[in-house]
Amino acid sequence: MNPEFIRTICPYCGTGCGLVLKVEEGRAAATYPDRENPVSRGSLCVKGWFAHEFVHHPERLTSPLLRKGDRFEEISWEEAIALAAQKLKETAAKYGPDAIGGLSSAKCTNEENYLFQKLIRAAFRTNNVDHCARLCHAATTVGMLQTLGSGAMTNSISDLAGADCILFIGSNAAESHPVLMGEVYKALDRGAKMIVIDPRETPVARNAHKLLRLNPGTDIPLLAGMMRHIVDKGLHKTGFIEKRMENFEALETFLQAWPVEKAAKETGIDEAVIREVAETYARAENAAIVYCMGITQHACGAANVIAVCDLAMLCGHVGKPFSGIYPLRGQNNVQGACDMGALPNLYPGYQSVADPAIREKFQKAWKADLSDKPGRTVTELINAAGKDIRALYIMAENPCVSDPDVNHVMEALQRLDFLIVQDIFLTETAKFAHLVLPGACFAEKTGTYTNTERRFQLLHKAVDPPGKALGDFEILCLMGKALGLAFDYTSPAEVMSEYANLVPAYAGINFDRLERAGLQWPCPDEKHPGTRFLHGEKFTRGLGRFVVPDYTPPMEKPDAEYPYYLNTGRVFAHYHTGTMTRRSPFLNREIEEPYVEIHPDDANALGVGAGDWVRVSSRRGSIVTTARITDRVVKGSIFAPFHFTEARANMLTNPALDPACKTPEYKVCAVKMEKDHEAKAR
Amino acid sequence: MSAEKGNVKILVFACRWCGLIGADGAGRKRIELPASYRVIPVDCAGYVEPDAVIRAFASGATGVAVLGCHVGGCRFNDANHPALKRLELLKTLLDTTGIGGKRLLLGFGTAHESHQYAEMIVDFHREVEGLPSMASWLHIAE
Amino acid sequence: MLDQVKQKSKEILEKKEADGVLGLKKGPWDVIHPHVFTTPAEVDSLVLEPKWLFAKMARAILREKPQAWRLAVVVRGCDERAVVELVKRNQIDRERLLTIGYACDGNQAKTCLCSRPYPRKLDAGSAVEGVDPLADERVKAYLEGDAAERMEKWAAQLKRCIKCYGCRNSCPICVCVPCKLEDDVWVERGVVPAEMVSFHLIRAFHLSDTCVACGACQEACPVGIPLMTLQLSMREALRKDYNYEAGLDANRKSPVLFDFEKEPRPGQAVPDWVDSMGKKP
Amino acid sequence: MARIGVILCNCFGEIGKVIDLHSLKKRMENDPAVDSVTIVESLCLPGDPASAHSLIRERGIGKVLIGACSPFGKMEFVKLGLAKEGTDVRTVRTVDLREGCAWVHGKDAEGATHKAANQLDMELALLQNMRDSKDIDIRVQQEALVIGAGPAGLAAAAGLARLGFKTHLVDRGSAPGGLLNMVTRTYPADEPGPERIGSLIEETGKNPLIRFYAKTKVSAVKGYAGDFKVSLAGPGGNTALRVGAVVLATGARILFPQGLFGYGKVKNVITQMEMERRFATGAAGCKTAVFVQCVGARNGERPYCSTICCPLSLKNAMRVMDENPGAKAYVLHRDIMTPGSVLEAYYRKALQKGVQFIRFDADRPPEVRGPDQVSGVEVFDTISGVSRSIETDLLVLSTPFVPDPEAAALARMLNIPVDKYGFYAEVYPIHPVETRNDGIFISGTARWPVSSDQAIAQGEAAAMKAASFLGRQTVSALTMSRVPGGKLGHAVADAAACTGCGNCVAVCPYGACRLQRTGNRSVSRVIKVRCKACGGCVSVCPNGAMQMPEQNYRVTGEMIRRAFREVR
Repeated sequence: MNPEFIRTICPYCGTGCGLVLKVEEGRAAATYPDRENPVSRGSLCVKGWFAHEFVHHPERLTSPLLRKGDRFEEISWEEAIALAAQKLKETAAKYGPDAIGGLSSAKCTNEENYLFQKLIRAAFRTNNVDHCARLCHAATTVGMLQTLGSGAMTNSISDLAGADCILFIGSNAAESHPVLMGEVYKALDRGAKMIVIDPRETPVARNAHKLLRLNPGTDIPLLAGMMRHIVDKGLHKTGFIEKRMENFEALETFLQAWPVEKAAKETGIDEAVIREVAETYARAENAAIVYCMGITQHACGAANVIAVCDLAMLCGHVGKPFSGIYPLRGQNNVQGACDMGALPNLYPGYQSVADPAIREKFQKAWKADLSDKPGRTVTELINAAGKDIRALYIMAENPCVSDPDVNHVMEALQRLDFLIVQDIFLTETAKFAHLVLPGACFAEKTGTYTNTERRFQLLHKAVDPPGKALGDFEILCLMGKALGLAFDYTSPAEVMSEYANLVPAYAGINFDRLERAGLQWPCPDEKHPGTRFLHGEKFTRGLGRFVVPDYTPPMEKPDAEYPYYLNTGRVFAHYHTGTMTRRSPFLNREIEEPYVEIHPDDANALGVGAGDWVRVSSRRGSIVTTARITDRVVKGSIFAPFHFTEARANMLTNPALDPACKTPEYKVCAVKMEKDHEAKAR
Repeated sequence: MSAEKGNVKILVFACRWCGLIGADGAGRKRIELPASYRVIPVDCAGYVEPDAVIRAFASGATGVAVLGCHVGGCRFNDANHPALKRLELLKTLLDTTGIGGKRLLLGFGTAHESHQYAEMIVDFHREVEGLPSMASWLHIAE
Repeated sequence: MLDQVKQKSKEILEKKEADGVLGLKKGPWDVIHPHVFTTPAEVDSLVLEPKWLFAKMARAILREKPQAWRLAVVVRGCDERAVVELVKRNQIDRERLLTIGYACDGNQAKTCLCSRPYPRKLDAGSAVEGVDPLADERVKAYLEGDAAERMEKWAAQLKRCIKCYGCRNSCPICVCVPCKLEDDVWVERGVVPAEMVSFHLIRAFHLSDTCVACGACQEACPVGIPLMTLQLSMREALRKDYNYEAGLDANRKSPVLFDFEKEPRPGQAVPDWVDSMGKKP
Repeated sequence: MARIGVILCNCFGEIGKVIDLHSLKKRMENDPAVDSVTIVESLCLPGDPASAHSLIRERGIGKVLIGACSPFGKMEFVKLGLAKEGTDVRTVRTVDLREGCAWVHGKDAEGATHKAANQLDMELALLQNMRDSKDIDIRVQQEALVIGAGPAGLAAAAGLARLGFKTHLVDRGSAPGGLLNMVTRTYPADEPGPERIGSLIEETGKNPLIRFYAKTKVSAVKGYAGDFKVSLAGPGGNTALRVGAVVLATGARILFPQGLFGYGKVKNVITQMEMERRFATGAAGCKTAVFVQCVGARNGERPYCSTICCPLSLKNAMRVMDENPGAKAYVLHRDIMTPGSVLEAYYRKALQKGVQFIRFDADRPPEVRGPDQVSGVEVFDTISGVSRSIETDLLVLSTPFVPDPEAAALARMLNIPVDKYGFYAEVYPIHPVETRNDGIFISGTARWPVSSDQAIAQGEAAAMKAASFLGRQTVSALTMSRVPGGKLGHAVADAAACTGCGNCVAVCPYGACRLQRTGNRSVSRVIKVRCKACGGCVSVCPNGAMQMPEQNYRVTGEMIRRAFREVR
């Protein structure tokens, strides 16, 4: 049996790099970069290079598991599906449809997400379906919908290479979207200016021309200050604003409240620097803003996004190539999951559930009666668990590590009548499930992912799921049928053609067209080549709208008891909850132990040396982890990666929500820290 | 650009058949030397792998000296010839990157004379002092 | 040229000279990926572009197979040289591997800055003159000029490293398991950019006498660090000092592994002594 | 892991006056690896080692780190002392705080203290990470092989047999004796050549421990000191032997002066060997004999002196005069080389006898008068400064020893080096009959042109060296070293990590690394007995699969990291 080489897409970040999996004797034996993938063009980051390592991990789930007391026992698929259906039906019957909730997954394919939300909506007549986008880019969706009319990245990754000024705000792409940085450096080599706004000196910052280390959570003051200066200097693109924008006056009045001096005071950044940066951005012919969790994961996340959009539109850096706004999607298919309507208030293609006409359309297509009431978000579902929410169906998500204040999450999940978790490993979350369904990983399924630049890309099944495990597509079909829906799809392609018909923007997309290079939506018809950048002729919402961002400082500020700022984020070798990367020997060797970055001064004050164990605690919980002494963090604040289940940074984080988008404030909370002497003995 | 002055850290790999004897002799003669160098005794210069030299630079050394026997005078039948060739090649790499082959001193044969040893250390110290700082390569060291 | 390659491959399979031919396959929807062709009929779907290096892949395949199993590989110049280097290092049994060599065209040579865009054993296409990488401006920028500036220039480039290990993984000659770059004795773990001195210099130096200048490292680098340039000066030095070039002759081992008697410098007698200080004792 | 005890020697202030030992003590006591730090006034006075030892024993310290003077100072002595007391000195490491630090940084106390701290730190790292090489004992085959049955070979064989070792004596000729068989009489004793070694031949023939293989060649030698696997190819077919040591006495050839001084063209221009044959078959039969020295020797190609030609010419010149009175003998030389009392006397004897010596210059060699039959020579006498013309009917050319054509092949087979002329090279001037490859000894003209009596002496010497090795019955690999105090250890290849690239095989000067094929991959293996612990293989191993346990890469890495660590 000779090895086979299967082209597919990387399961990690939103960049959507192409992989070639080497399959030997039915096992994924090696990964090579795909030279023909338009996004990665033959490069990968370390995670991608070793993407095959976790696929055949001995801890993969191989059979449905039913909780018996405090342990699980294997059951057949028939039993499992029957039980799941029955329990869900019972619950719905007993407590009403809105007692059912579903968490879809940004790790699953578009088709699976579509089926999942359809299943929840059609089978139970509830909109209680959401997914982890809530925890990252919901702010983007909300913010950009108001201003531009579409919650997606405006341009293509390759456009970065042509920008003359690239502004990074709260994005550490060099670690979380590494391959994409290639395009940025191409721009730099062309002489572009790179400005990074981040409290922490991230690897991205290292290569920047300017680093603005602002006080945590003061993005809006900074952006406002910049805009004020731009307007004062008259650097804003009046023509563009008149022709394409509305509500400029509101912004102007808002800016009156933010003289640069005030901004400087609030952010702790030099006036001159703010002015300089503002001018660099405004004067650049093409300028791009790249932002990420540093913007969205705040109590005023949506407002932050709005401020970013305002700045871009003010300078007319939207709706043309080589510029625009780049919300970098964290998950390989978080864009897709949103597109597919795994959101409580939107159907596939961002069509509002509240709009009767649209609901009508879907009711006809799905031959089901649908609810017009927007459902609950991830955080709300969790909070209501065991109260209004009695049964939860979680597909490939791990809130017990990824959600803020995980202690609270774990209590909540225990309160549920029935919890179904569908995953590839027995995750921290699955441990609380009543029923565990073994799903399939990226190498074991066919379908499409949509990367951060709206590009549908095909993945191909390379190996079979382990043991009795099934592809999530198959599982959802079984569930659907069991719940009396007409889920007799024979292939994901069928599903795609179904939603392509329901969403004009995807009308022209089908599997055959995707094979080689994928397609960027909108793609309204078979002939359409896909869309490189949005808002070209007109904004998706017609006129672009200046919205006033209302600034709310961080909910939790350091005080005498909890004197340090905590900032969480990713590291290059690990991914999110570590379900996959911590089980990849190579990646785990790179970083084996949880750690926090501490400023040398703080370390000295605490008598902590490099590698020592420290206990970090917030009002919500405490973790024991090792210390890295580095001036990458500013004095008085510490940074903790959140991948490590043995020291979950999210034990500490603040579940305070952004009222608009319900995104928690991961990026800022107050903690205290002491040297842990017992731990040292371990 | 700042120079290495005041930041001279020389790591000496000394073959115990010559370099180390030279060091001993220098001591007996009470020759005053800059305290900027540390010595790692090895059984033969052939033992010194280029990776170790690189590691030394990565760990903050600003100069590395490898002191071995005369070519032809090796205790281990010319085990030091290939080492010499490899280290010469490493100099090329150091020059390419701009770090500078000058930071790597290959003292083959002269070191067992205590005066030459002393002279070598002093000259090398001066040499390194003059070089531009390679701090920009070391910012990661924590 | 493609036809010649196909022809040759078919012959090999028909004559049972090898049990498989490793090359690129153009599948449905023009999807291109590596493939082991086992039947002459299959060979029709063989293509040559884009540039893939198969040397290491071939090694892996041969390791999995029984001794009797033979493989033919479609190689361009650099790939053939890589195979030769692997043979030298006992990674591939020469008698178990055939090569089907084809020449790259001028453009390919230019993009790769390749001095020998053709294999020694040429089965298809006609060899074109190579280009001298050292004459290229992009290369000169990193090899010439004031040392201090150059140091900063390189630092600026290496600072971009995201430690993807792509340079190592894609290198057709790096085969060590475990690898020193993964060992915290040599390279600090868990930091990006990768520790600049140790990671990059150790990697570069390990290839000093084996690099075949295929450019795979550079192509695989997501952030576009000119990694191949790092090797060129050492290759040149070996050529000047020992008239040695990696990948040309499977029977000549690297000169830096031998003492002066066994591998003297051309035109230079064995030195009686070497004095780094330029003064005789 | 056993904790480490530190002893800092103040050397009566020699160290303490520069280095702040007490701050060092305080620092090191914080190190979790350190058990205790003791400052002593001295370590090298009588009784010091004993007290140091008792200190070590009391605290049950596993390893000891001593900061004192340099290893070339008193440290070896101190170690010996500790060893005598019963300390395992392999776990004792020393740091040179006096010669290497206090005495060279006398004006920079702070710097010296910092350096001392780092150096101690580094050595600590070594102690913490060092591993012991597993030593192995090998049974030494109690037999020896002597190749070549000339004077040297015979002497060696006889010597070994006398000490009771079974000895295999191999010669490609049909009878023992080597070159001497061609020499009618030897100098200075003036006795028939074969007689010279007659006794040896007789002895070797008689001794049952010696087996002589005539017309036999060595076709292969494998294995290592103490256990060589030898195969011989002779008329009786192949023989396989296992011997503990090999003595090389393969001798040399005499240069054949084709084209020099009309040799081969002009009649009666002959070599010394042909002269000997004439004597053997009767008489030289000449009225005059002219001997030309240094023919093809002491020139660019063969700069060396062959040492035997001068005495040889003296002998033959006198024989010519003896056998017919009135005959004349001339020796045309560049310098007469007759070192030692005996040969010098021999020279004077020749002078008295009337042998005429004419010194010529290398740039103006004598010219032969021909054309087809030699009638005389023209020579410029550099002493009198006049050209002389000598009537003669015989011209004898003294040509030097040159290496045997088969020597090179044998050298490769035995993995021993040859010098730039092709003679076997000794390992080190102070070990004249030993070679790079342990267990292989060289003697006689194979290693250098010598006269038969010197050859015999060397044969004896080689025999004694071989015997002293064989006599050990079993040897431990760690002692297989000429380095005082044994060797560091031996390299070990981690079979799991080794990629089989063969770099180590290429660099090893002792042929100690071998590639072993297992399935589809080959792996390096170290022959411990051959390894001399130079570390060459370690430094070329691409992924650290080859290690020297005593100073493995973790040690090196840690030492480097600690070399410049800030002292807090």
